[in-house]
Amino acid sequence: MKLIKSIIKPFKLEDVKDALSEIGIEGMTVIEAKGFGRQKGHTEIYRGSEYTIDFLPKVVIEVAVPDDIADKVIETIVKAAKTEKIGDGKIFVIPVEQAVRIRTGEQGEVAL
Amino acid sequence: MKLIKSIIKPFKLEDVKDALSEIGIEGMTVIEAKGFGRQKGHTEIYRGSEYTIDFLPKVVIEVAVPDDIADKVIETIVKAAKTEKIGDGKIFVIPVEQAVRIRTGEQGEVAL
Amino acid sequence: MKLIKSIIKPFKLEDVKDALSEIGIEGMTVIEAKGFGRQKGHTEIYRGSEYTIDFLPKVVIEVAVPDDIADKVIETIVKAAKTEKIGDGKIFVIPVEQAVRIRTGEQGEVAL
Amino acid sequence: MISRYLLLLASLGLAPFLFGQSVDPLVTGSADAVVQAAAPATEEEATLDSGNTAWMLTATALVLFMTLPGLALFYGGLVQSKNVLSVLMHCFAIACLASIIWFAVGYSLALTPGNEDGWIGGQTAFFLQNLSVDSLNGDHPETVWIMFQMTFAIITPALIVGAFVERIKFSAVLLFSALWLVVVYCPVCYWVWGGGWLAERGVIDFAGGIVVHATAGASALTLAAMLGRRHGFPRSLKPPHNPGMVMTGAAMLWVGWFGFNAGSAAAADTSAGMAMLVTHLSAATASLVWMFVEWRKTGKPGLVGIVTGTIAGLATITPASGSVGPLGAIIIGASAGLVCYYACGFVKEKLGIDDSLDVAAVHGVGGILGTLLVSYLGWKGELGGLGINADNWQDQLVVQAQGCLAAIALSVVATYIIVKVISALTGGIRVSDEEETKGLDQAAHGENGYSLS
Amino acid sequence: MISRYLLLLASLGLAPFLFGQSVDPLVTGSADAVVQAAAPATEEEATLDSGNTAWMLTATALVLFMTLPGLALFYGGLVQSKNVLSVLMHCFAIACLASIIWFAVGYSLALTPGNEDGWIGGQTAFFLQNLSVDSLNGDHPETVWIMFQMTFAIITPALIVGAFVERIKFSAVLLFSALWLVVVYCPVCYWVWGGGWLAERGVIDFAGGIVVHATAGASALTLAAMLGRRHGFPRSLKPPHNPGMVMTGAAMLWVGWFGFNAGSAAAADTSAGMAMLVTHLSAATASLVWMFVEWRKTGKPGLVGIVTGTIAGLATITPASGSVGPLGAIIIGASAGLVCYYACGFVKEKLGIDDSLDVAAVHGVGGILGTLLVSYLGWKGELGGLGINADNWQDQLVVQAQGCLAAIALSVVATYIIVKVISALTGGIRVSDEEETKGLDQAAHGENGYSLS
Amino acid sequence: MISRYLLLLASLGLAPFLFGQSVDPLVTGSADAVVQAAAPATEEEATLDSGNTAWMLTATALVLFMTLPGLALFYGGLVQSKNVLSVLMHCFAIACLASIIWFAVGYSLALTPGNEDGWIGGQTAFFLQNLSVDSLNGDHPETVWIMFQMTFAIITPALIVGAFVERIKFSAVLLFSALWLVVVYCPVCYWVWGGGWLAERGVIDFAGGIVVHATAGASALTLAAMLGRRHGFPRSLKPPHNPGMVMTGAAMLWVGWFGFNAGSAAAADTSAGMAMLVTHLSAATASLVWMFVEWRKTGKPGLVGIVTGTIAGLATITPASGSVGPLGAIIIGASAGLVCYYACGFVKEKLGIDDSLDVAAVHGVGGILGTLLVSYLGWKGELGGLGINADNWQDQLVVQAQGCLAAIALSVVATYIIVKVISALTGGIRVSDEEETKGLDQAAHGENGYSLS
Ligand SMILES: Nc1ncnc2c1ncn2[C@@H]1O[C@H](COP(=O)(O)OP(=O)(O)O)[C@@H](O)[C@H]1O
Ligand SMILES: Nc1ncnc2c1ncn2[C@@H]1O[C@H](COP(=O)(O)OP(=O)(O)O)[C@@H](O)[C@H]1O
Ligand SMILES: Nc1ncnc2c1ncn2[C@@H]1O[C@H](COP(=O)(O)OP(=O)(O)O)[C@@H](O)[C@H]1O
Repeated sequence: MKLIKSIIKPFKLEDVKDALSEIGIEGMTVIEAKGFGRQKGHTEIYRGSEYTIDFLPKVVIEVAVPDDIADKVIETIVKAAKTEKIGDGKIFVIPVEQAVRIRTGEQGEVAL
Repeated sequence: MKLIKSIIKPFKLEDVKDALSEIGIEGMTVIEAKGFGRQKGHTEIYRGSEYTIDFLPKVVIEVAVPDDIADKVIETIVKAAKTEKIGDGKIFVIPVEQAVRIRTGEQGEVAL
Repeated sequence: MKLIKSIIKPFKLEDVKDALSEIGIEGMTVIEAKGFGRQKGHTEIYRGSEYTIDFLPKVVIEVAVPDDIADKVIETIVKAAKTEKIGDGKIFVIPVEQAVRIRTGEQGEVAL
Repeated sequence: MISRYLLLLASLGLAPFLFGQSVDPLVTGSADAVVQAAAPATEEEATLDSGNTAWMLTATALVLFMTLPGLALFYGGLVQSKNVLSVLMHCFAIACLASIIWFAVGYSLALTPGNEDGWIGGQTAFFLQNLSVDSLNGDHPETVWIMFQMTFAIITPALIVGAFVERIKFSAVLLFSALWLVVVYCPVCYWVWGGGWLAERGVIDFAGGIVVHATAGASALTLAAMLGRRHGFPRSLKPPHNPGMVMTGAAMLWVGWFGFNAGSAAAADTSAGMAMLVTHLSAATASLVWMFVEWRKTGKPGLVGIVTGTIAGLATITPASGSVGPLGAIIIGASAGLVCYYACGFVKEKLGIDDSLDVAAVHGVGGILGTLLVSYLGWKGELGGLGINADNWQDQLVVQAQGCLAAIALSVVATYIIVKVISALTGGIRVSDEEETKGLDQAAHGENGYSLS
Repeated sequence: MISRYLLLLASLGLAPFLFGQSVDPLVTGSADAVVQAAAPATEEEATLDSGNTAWMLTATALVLFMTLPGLALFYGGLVQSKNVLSVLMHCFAIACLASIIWFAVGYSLALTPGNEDGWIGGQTAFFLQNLSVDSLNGDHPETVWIMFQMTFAIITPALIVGAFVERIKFSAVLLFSALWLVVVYCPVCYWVWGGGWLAERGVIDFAGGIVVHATAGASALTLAAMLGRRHGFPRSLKPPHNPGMVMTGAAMLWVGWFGFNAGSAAAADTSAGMAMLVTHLSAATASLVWMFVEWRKTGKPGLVGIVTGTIAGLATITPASGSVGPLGAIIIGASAGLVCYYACGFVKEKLGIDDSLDVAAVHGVGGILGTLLVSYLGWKGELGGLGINADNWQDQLVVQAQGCLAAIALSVVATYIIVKVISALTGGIRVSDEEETKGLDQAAHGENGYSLS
Repeated sequence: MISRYLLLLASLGLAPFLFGQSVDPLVTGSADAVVQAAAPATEEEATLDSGNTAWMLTATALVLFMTLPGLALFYGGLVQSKNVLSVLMHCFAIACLASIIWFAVGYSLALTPGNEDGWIGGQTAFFLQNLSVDSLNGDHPETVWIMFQMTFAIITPALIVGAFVERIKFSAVLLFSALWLVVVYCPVCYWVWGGGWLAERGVIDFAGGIVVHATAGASALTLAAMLGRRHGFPRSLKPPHNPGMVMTGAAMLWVGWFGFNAGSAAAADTSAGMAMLVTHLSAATASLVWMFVEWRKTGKPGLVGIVTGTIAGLATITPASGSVGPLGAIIIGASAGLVCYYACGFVKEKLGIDDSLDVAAVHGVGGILGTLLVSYLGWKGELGGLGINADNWQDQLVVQAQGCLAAIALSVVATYIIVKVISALTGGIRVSDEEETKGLDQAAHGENGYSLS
């Protein structure tokens, strides 16, 4: 199993969620984050003074999936999250050795 | 070493923390998250209009542990977090190649 | 590739970010968290009653890097985040099997 | 959807035949005071009453408080967190702009003697040029009267903010509010309170059911229809980001409304006392009715619901607060809670118009409802009614309906034209999709609502 | 724990022997005004004073502001974020409900002439049926007097909210508040301000130490004991979720309290002026004393602490604000800060009762303390005292103690019975464990306090 | 940077030659009332006016509302979330402390007849010892006058909070504010409003351009320079954590300022009416000017910007609000918006002083600007000016400049000395680096601003 961790722009969350639902992904976990990257921050000006905002709001989506559909999931996320502007984010694929559904205690891919 | 990442219902946090403390786990990191899963969201109604809340509040607990106690930890979490109602959450086990304690620079299992 | 996940004290974030920038790391993702560890919480007193705060504010920094510079990155973080007081936090190194840049679809180390 | 809306408006317009009738002139509350203002020269003997002046100074502060921060918070809490500052900014900037316009032309056009037809006030008080520190309006200083009425001119365009939140250009907000104040508010104010044609027919609008709420509501609906819906309307909107802020604002509106309605007596007298009492009773009743209706329909009584009921109750009693007694107030409050509750659903679900914060359903419908109900409930002797002198309440009802229709007609037509003009000037009054998605706080104002860490 | 509590109550009840004595009747402040209200027919010559009316209108707005949003925010910030809306909702709904009850029966029972024994007011003003727009209460409109007193009837049950937050059913809140208002508040109000038996004995309670704070405090303690503790009490509760909200509410309470106390003079006169001054001085002193005590005991002066001191100082001066001078106010404030601080610990740690937001310790203890202290500090010539005419302060103290005890006794007994009755009606007044854990905002109202992203 | 600052001060000090001149004495607004207060014995015939008393009671509540919670929220929203409670705490504790000091010595020193030189008031009213409930100040109770003026003594030191947020020890805040009130505020208040030497020269300061804003601004700058900059100043500070809170506070300040300025008429009369009108117009104008300047310079009109403009407009009209007409108010407002906007940049960028919330640039510069502008704009007949009787405006300008310079000189010197003394007492008035990093909420008060989950 893989944990597919995607860092995306917050306003793309709905699109990605919908796209994943469409290909049958039924669960995911979303975490708010702040990103630092090539897309530089911005400045806000209050009373004539500049304040630099380094970190931009991002959203991290974590989906655990069976190995065989990992590529399809990645593709789907890329398609849904892309704006082609800098700062679109990254996807990292991390190995998952075990998965457990707390409610039932089921283990392995059935738990996803 | 393993990183045991559990997604649980927020109000179970105290119970899980206490259960882990009891079996000697001294450290963990907790992150607020929003979950999407079989447990569907709910609607809130304001002034007669429905608003759909897709994402439900969840909490992610990350605990890094030596390989040998991973199973016990998982078991403990399952037991403490279970309500047997849908949405109880998942546990994912992820390999950790190295751990460092920042304060001392210690590495490996002693750093946990 | 490795995902270097560091749990640090919030006020050290700027220092760590600057130190990483200096060694050429151009991207990272930051998540707010609450930590539980040897550094015990504290009590707050309101109207004469004690309230125990178990969880302390922490920040999680996730940086994905090519294998060869992982050690250097760890070293840099340790140096920048250290206060030598209890609660400085941990670094966990997790394997990353694939990385994708959403904007371009690039894969592998170039995507970082 | 648009066609449905036009139908609705047309049907409202179908009653022009009403416009030929009249009832015995009667002068109540505000109108009374205005007439005095309009003719200070004739009352050489007028002297200042410190008690009435004290109350009018206080009432002015209370009504400003309704908008800043009351209404701003009420509206700000209802939107998404990425747009909260933009809403506060709209209310604040409109308050400032309306003040200057009132100073420059508004007061003169709305409340000083004008042309014979009774359509618009005079121009002699432009820039308050002839104002002396000692001029009186009745037994309080004219300066106070100008200020008190200014706070009405502030809140009325600010009410319309609820129609266009989360998607309008800030420049369009400024332009619209400025033009609207001059083209809609000032004339209607003159008609009703400045001694204009509706005043002459004896219309009753103690504190602004027609002047404030009907105009704002009708204009809001028109503007919302022209501006289009927010992304995600109606199925995937996010809920109010801060109901506690909504309640705080509503509570301030309630308190401030004492100044609005009881201040419209223009004196600290028995009329003010009764206005305060009926205002409060209507608000309390409407809140509870709304709460119970919601409880029944959705299974849960909500905070946003109960306070929306409050505002409905307040808007509805406004025109009637000089003419009804406690029992009448309870009836008005109950009607307000019921009717406005269903009106919210009607506008959003049936008409499909994204009048986002329900300006038309709460203020518009409430204001009109109260304006009509007062004809019967204010009837002397009926249910504690105090104020109506017309021969029968049916005659009064006709006049009241005329007043509403005239105000609605002007509001709709003028709003339509103003929006067209502004659209041309600003290249469309709506922000880009990207800006809407980003949120107006960042996109339009470069600020962040909450940086809690 | 319960037994300890019963002991406490019993010991309070041990003083019935006091109930036979009396001092020279004296009429101050509110009582005065009420007596006039009670007998308007006898004062044919009464005319309206616009200045006094202006102040009473203003004071009414200020006291409503104390509850909405003042008290709501004060309480709302003290609970966990998952219950914030429920607290706001409690305060808001109680305000609406109390208004209607006041209109229907409350005013009549509390403030119009009643039976000979002096136990309860009359029924002739039910639904304000005979109210005319021109009725005066002294030199201001009766409508204003009804409204002013209504705001007291609003805040008193709302104070009790602090006892049952985070675990009570919403339906129980409504039922309890409604019954309590009629069964506890109205009689005590009649006894003290309506010309009842305590008024005849010459009890001094300028603005509500007995009527408002003692009743609310004693009822809160009783209710909290019956309802049981919140999960986690006392060791693992979460701290106040928003101290800034607490402070905002406290500041509004402070400002509004000027209307509460100075408004109780029922005129814009020297008595009102002195009431405002002593109210302010007591609040400031109590705040600082609380802050320094806390600083000393815990090492850190906290915001929640200092503003709790403020409220203690305000509650304590309330009964005395018509009778003491500045020096007396400082003494009252200092006592309030000290005594209420330790009372908080006493109730929660020693009695083990989860009177969650310290209603009994702050309002109850404060109100009683002030009611007792006024006998000496209000003594003419002593420390600037202004008001007491009784032969000696000891006699007055006895009457004051009688007043407190009678109010406490009724509060405790009636609360006990009401809770029993409601429990039967609602199947237990406490929410399920699951709902308590989930938070009342979602569980009872279906809303979310903060959706900041 | 320090040297630059000293240069600035020196150049201000270069005008001592001004100190020899005088214009015809003239007595306006507050001064008038104070003179009456100072000599109640001579007006045996004075009777209480209930209307004026009603307004002064109300105005007092409004001005307290400015600080609590107005200013507290305004400042609290501008800092980082980890320091929000500390700012609220500063404002709250100062309010309490200043009240007690005003009671103990302040009122006596500032507003009762003093020595012949006109430098400081008398000591006979220490602890308000001779205050009787019936003493009048003009036609309202002296108690009310003491309270009204107390609210000014509360807000003035609270304004200075903006200079030292996020890095000062709480004990230093208390000590500084207490000493500053006695050493700076009381004398200057006596000079201008207590019948002191500036009053005798005919200085015009209706509601506190000199007494409140110039003293606070100059002291803030001095203190900020001595305290040093916050970590990260000026390049890597975090933006205001809650602009909505800032706006809420600003709106409350606006509403409260009606009490501040119109209350300074000491009566509900035409002077109060005009004061309210010009206050409002200046605020509205300054807000819009600031907004448009910012829009032009940064591309985006911000909420923090527009409300800062409001405060600038309010501070600037304050001294002039008894003497100018509407047109003058617009000019004052426009000047305020422009000048204060650039002053913010000047202090922070050019002087490099971390006067964190721009007390000097907004209040100091605004107050001085208004104090100077009134000489021309208040000139009878010029632009609707009402108040100046001196032979020519140039003479008046000289007096006004004298007033400003004297107040600035005392403020700078006294602040310098007080800070030195306190530093010695507290081992440095600044918190440790670690505490600054942690945030004062936790470090100094042991509390958390927001626990939203
Ligand atoms: N090496 C990295 N490790 C972890 N997160 C990263 C890394 N690089 C970028 N990110 C995340 O991805 C976001 C987008 O990256 P950025 O470089 O701005 O643009 P792009 O994805 O278009 O190359 C960043 O804001 C950050 O959250
Ligand atoms: N495949 C997944 N990857 C990541 N998180 C998941 C996945 N499936 C479920 N979750 C998380 O677990 C939570 C509970 O899952 P859900 O399907 O609702 O119920 P259950 O755990 O009882 O099967 C979700 O809200 C989500 O946060
Ligand atoms: N085993 C663990 N797994 C995950 N996070 C941990 C673990 N141990 C500690 N942490 C995180 O590191 C933080 C610091 O740990 P702590 O034991 O307090 O001090 P130190 O890092 O100095 O040993 C904790 O607050 C927690 O967030």
